[in-house]
Amino acid sequence: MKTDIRISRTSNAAKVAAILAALIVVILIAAPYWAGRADLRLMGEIFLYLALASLWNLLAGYAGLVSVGQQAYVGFGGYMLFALTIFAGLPPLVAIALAGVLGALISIPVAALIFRLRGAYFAIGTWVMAEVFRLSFAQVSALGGGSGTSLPTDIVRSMADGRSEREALAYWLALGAALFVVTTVYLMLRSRKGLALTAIRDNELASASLGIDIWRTKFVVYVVTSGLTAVIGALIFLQKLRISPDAAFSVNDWTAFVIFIVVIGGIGTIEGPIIGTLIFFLLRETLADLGTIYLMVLGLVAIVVMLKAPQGVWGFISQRFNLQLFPLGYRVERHKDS
Amino acid sequence: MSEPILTLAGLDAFYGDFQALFGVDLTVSEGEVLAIIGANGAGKTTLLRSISGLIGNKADQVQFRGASIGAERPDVIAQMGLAMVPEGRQLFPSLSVEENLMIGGRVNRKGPWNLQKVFDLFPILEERKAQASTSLSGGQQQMVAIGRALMANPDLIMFDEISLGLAPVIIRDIYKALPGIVGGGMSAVIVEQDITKALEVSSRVYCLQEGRVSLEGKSDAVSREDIARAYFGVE
Amino acid sequence: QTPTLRVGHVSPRTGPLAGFAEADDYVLGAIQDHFSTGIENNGKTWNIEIISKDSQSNPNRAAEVAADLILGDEVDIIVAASTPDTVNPVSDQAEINEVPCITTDCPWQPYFFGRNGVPGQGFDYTYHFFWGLEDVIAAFLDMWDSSGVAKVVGGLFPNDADGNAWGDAELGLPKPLAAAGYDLTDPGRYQPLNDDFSNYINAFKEVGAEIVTGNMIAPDFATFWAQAAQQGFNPKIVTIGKALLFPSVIESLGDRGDGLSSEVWWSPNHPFNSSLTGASSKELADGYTAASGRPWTQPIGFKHALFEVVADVVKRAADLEDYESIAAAIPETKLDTIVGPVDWSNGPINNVTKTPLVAGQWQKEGDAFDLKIVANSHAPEIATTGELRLL
Amino acid sequence: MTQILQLDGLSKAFGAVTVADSLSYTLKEGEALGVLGPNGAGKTSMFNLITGTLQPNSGHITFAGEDITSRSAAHRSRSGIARSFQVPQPFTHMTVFENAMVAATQSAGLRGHEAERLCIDVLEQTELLDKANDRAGGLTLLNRKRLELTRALCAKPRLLLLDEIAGGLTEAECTSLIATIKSIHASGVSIIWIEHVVHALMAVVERLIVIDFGRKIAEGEPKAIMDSPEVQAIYLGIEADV
Amino acid sequence: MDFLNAVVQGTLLGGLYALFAAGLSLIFGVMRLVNIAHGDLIVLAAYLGLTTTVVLGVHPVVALIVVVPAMAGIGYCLQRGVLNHTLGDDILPPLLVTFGLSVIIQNALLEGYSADPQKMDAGALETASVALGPLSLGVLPLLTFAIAVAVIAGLQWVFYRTPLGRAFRATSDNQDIAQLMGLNKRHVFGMAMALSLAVTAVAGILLGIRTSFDPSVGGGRLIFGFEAVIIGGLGNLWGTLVGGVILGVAQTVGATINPGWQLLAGHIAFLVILAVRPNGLFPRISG
Ligand SMILES: Nc1ncnc2c1ncn2[C@@H]1O[C@H](COP(=O)(O)OP(=O)(O)OP(=O)(O)O)[C@@H](O)[C@H]1O
Ligand SMILES: Nc1ncnc2c1ncn2[C@@H]1O[C@H](COP(=O)(O)OP(=O)(O)OP(=O)(O)O)[C@@H](O)[C@H]1O
Ligand SMILES: [Mg+2]
Ligand SMILES: [Mg+2]
Repeated sequence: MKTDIRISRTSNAAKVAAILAALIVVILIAAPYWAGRADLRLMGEIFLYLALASLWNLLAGYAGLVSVGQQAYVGFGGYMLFALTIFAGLPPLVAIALAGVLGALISIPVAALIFRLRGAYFAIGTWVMAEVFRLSFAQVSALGGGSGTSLPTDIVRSMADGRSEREALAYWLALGAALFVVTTVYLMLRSRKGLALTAIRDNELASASLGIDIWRTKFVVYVVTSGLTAVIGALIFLQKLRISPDAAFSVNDWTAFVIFIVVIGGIGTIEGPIIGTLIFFLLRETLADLGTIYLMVLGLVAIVVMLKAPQGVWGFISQRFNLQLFPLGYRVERHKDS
Repeated sequence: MSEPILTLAGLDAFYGDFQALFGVDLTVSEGEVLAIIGANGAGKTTLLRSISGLIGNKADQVQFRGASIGAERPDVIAQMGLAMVPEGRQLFPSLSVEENLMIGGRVNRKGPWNLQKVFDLFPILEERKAQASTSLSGGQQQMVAIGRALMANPDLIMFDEISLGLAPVIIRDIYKALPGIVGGGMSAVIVEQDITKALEVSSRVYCLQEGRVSLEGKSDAVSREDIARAYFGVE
Repeated sequence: QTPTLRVGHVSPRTGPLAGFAEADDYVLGAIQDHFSTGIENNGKTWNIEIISKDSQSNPNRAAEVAADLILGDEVDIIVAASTPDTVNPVSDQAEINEVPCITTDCPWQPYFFGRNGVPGQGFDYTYHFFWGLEDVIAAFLDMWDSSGVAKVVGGLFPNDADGNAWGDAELGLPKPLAAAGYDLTDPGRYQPLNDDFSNYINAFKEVGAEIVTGNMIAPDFATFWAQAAQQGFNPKIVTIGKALLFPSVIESLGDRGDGLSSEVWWSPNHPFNSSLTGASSKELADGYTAASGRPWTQPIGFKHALFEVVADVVKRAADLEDYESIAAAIPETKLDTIVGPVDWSNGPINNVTKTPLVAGQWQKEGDAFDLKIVANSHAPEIATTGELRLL
Repeated sequence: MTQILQLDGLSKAFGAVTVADSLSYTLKEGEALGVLGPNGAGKTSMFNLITGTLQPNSGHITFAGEDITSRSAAHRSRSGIARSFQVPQPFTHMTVFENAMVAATQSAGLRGHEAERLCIDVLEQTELLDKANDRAGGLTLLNRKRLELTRALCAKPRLLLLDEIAGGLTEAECTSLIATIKSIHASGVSIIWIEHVVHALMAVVERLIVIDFGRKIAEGEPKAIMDSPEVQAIYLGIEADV
Repeated sequence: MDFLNAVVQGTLLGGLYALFAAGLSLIFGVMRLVNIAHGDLIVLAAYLGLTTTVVLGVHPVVALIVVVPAMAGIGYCLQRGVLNHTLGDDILPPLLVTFGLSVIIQNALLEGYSADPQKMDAGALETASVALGPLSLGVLPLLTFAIAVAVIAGLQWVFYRTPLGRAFRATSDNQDIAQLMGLNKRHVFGMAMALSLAVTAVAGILLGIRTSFDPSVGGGRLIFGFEAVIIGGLGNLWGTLVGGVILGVAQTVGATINPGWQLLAGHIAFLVILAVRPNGLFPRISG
């Protein structure tokens, strides 16, 4: 008898999940044909938050870079969209892509500075950085300074002819961005780089001794995340039509809520941000009209989850049922051949 | 043999899902000096951490003076009269020598030990009392660590790797002070790599191997071969 | 069966701008009562449903809830009030989603230019009524001219929508002040929630400013005003927009609130009546005080007027089923409201019409402060109720 | 034989504690060197210096002709230095196989099936294949030590640093470990092995150095070293008639 | 003269920042806790002070007698009831929990006190000034600075001269071993938070006298507090004072160049210092 050893990187649950996911994606792509305008817009927003959450999760949950300053890139992306369309006359789609590239570029010097800080210092450093971004853009009077500016309607109208085409396009862009981000994160984590990231998260000492350049790995993740975050920022402000420093660099809207989503859903898992986004929007849609009470409930949920289930909802489920919908690991399978 | 002051019954200990101790049974009698030996990673430190409460256990797995303390908080256990001289000294770097000693006296138990007594035992410390504890030599630091534990006037004192990293002369000094410490009826548990020394100062010895007791006996009765076998599992 | 017309309403009920919306419940309650019998349009009665949402004083959130109202609740008309941070994002959403929109309570320059409006072209669906910076300047000059103080003015403008508009070299205060012979010292735009105004105070002291003006939020003004006293700067007139609108702010300043001045867009003494209820300004204000136990505030009149305009548009629109038709009815409005006439045909720029503005001073009477109207030459129909006193 | 590693006047101190004191020696390509010394002598610290987890206060390290004194730990690992940790440092949330894959992909730079193949082979050799899918955090101490060796081997090292991997093994396990290390050695890998289980060490190494207080106090042929009274006194605690 | 005035006023402003930061510095030093809710707790203290002055009709400074113990009590309960459960190697749990607290405090204040700006009336103290050569200095800022120095000296004394301070330092050095000395770390941390919030009470009252406040102003103040702590170096209280002064002076000097740069100048000073010395100017322990 000889044993034949195979390495498998998937599971039955994951296969089922993948088929389901494909189905859902098809349904979602068709949404402009079956959903109302409001649903379309809400879903668009959900996708953009999902993308932000997945990116922050990659940064904090995998690379251990707990940033409370990602709003710097959301706002930067938004402002780049406005600047590139208004001043350079670029079509919005080109401007969005370029905003990503510029976001990645600007994150390089930022990283060089804040990577000197660790842990809590790093978190606060990123926050100060975002404030510097906010205050700097507030000084740019061509972009409205502290008052902000609106995206001229011609530019928006130039994207597609007619209101419903435009809304469908905006929706597809958001859906596409979310799919792209989740897939990128998934593929990245399955790659060699991903293995390195997971290893770093577990044990930096051992990682360095096994040939992983910790600084570079984190740096790459930071730059990629920042670039993609800027793209999402551009998409967000394409929806909002108006930008101002306070809105663009809002720590609550673009970072605190995102952290909330990731931690509630389960940090350090791909599924976590997805679940967290759904929970967040469920709360928001049912309670937001309560104003202060809604925000207090949100704060309370954050505290209770952190104290009672720090691994988040998905962490809890996957531990309970040993479930992984996005398998990242390797399984060694032995088949006995006679 | 007199009453046991400390009894371990089937003690298990875990670091996350890694089990470091497996059903350890052990007793320490009133006034006795017990030695625990074993290879690196055998679980000696884990054992002492479990007793002192730094690792949580089931309540009845550790009994101290008749009370089940397995699940107690470490500060409560310290108040009950159990002190530890940790592995690697672990002085408080932000505290001066004197402050390190004084913080040991916080539990405020009655007994023979006070600042002056500790200075009498280790006169060099009195000269250095205002100095930062990190500026002392390794041996002096070990003296502070011992003095700090004594300040609590414990009924049972535990030493983890009492001579680790110390020069032979200093080891000799420390061991010279030992009878003066445990002489007054205090019980002691000593974890020691140096088997000769361990057997010399103790009345009984336990050997741990991979988290299990592999040997138990009177110190003057165990043979080198027994120990070698218990140490490495060498047949 | 009576059809329903939905009106969306966005205002900052919570957050730092919440003072502007504190009378919302009262005003909306009264309006809803009034609308309960429906409005007649082309011989048919329509139910009016008002759906109000909170912008949380956050422009992001304002855009979001506006979109919710438009897309989710499918409102037929959307209205908004209180500062550019609420008005502009809501108007932008309305414009792009092609929903008729009426707004107020924000000077027209930050509304129009802040949205990148092009003079002569304007907007298709969004209309605004309020006053403009030229009016506030005129009212201030009117007040200052009569006071006899030196014509040296210190300007305090934050780097926010209002501050940038007020301080704008072309469209804001500087030019007209210079034309009127005033010497304005403007050190630059500070960031809101500033902790220290020493450099402003120093600059004002150096030029010997006797008048201080600007547009601030209340916390910043309080910081400035205390520091001015500490650093020995004692101007004779302090006229500040926005921060000094609300009695609660003045009260929180204690004795130092006495004699501060600001623009007055509406007061119980305005000689206008509601086109809906017929109530006078005084009756509306007293009604609020009776209902809430709080002193009247200026936004009450404008919030009420907003719905007066809505009702009027609803009555006149050729076809309420058609948003284009509703939008077309807005610029044709000619209505005397509780804040004065609203008539887009005589606005200063496309999509904008203006209401009268006067200047007032907070004066302590017994224990309470009263906002006295002290200068009215540009709107003589609004009677003065007091004399300007120097600080 | 060419030399693969050279330590040159390496010194390192933590405050008052000196862990390396002008440490110098050379290792020839393919040689197996044993390191002895009492607890706290600075043996593990020496490994930390060689692998780059610690930076020396002074001195130089040359590996395969390159001065690596100021290179990163990652660089050193990729250029062929692998180690096992005395206190095992598994990636606790990953499986045993994934632990091995980290070494094969990151350090050895292998990809895809090639990496997987290597890991399987090494796991078979270190008798961990049965545990390949277990989370490393749940392994017993013995298996953690095996995992240390596995990872080091999956890095395809030219120089293998072993820190007390025989401690706590049964006789039979020890024998098979010795065989494993001998075969690694036979394949041309240079080895430095810190071990308190002297007989295991003696079975493999060709040369021995003894360290105390960070200083090299003896070097030479294993048998001769073990018999020297100085080593007996310091290391075995057999005090020569005080 | 402009410049001199800017430096002097900036120094006094720094006193206020140091006061915001002193409580943060204390808990950051003792238990590595990043308290996002600190700014909102300052505002809470201001509201408590306001209520006290209104209900009892006393001067805000007298209100300290009520507010300081009240905040200390809140701090102790908060730490033992909630925050102790979040401490560990991971910085996320305390970050998220204190963020949650911050949202709750802000909105509870909004429910209770509405968004109206409030101010505490300290009478003549608010506007009194003394002349110093060509400069005119407010008594209140001078008093604030003096109180900041006194508070920091007091904290320093507690920290280095009392058994409680010994317990703080020991627990901060090594929690496990401190427990072996009979210190209940939960209680020690509770006391640290109580002390921190007692300082917050002072900061809150002074803030409420200096300027008007509403429930939302806490967050903006918080970041200066963090910057002062980090510039000064982890756990170094005098360093925190220096950090506050550096921020204050950077802001006022920046403002004389262009008022728009006031806040920016402070942040940039912070980043420059970090670029040069990532552990702050005077680190007590490398962190
Ligand atoms: N914090 C920890 N987390 C995980 N495992 C640990 C931890 N501390 C110790 N261990 C493991 O528990 C086992 C027992 O360790 P312990 O420190 O008790 O051994 P020891 O007998 O004191 O060894 P030494 O002689 O090296 O001090 C070892 O395998 C060690 O790796
Ligand atoms: N990072 C560090 N900071 C301070 N002291 C350290 C550090 N690392 C090691 N030491 C000290 O250096 C000395 C040498 O330690 P090392 O681990 O190198 O000893 P070793 O020879 O490997 O001993 P063992 O046989 O017990 O493993 C010890 O006293 C140890 O406490
Ligand atoms: Mg140990
Ligand atoms: Mg070692």
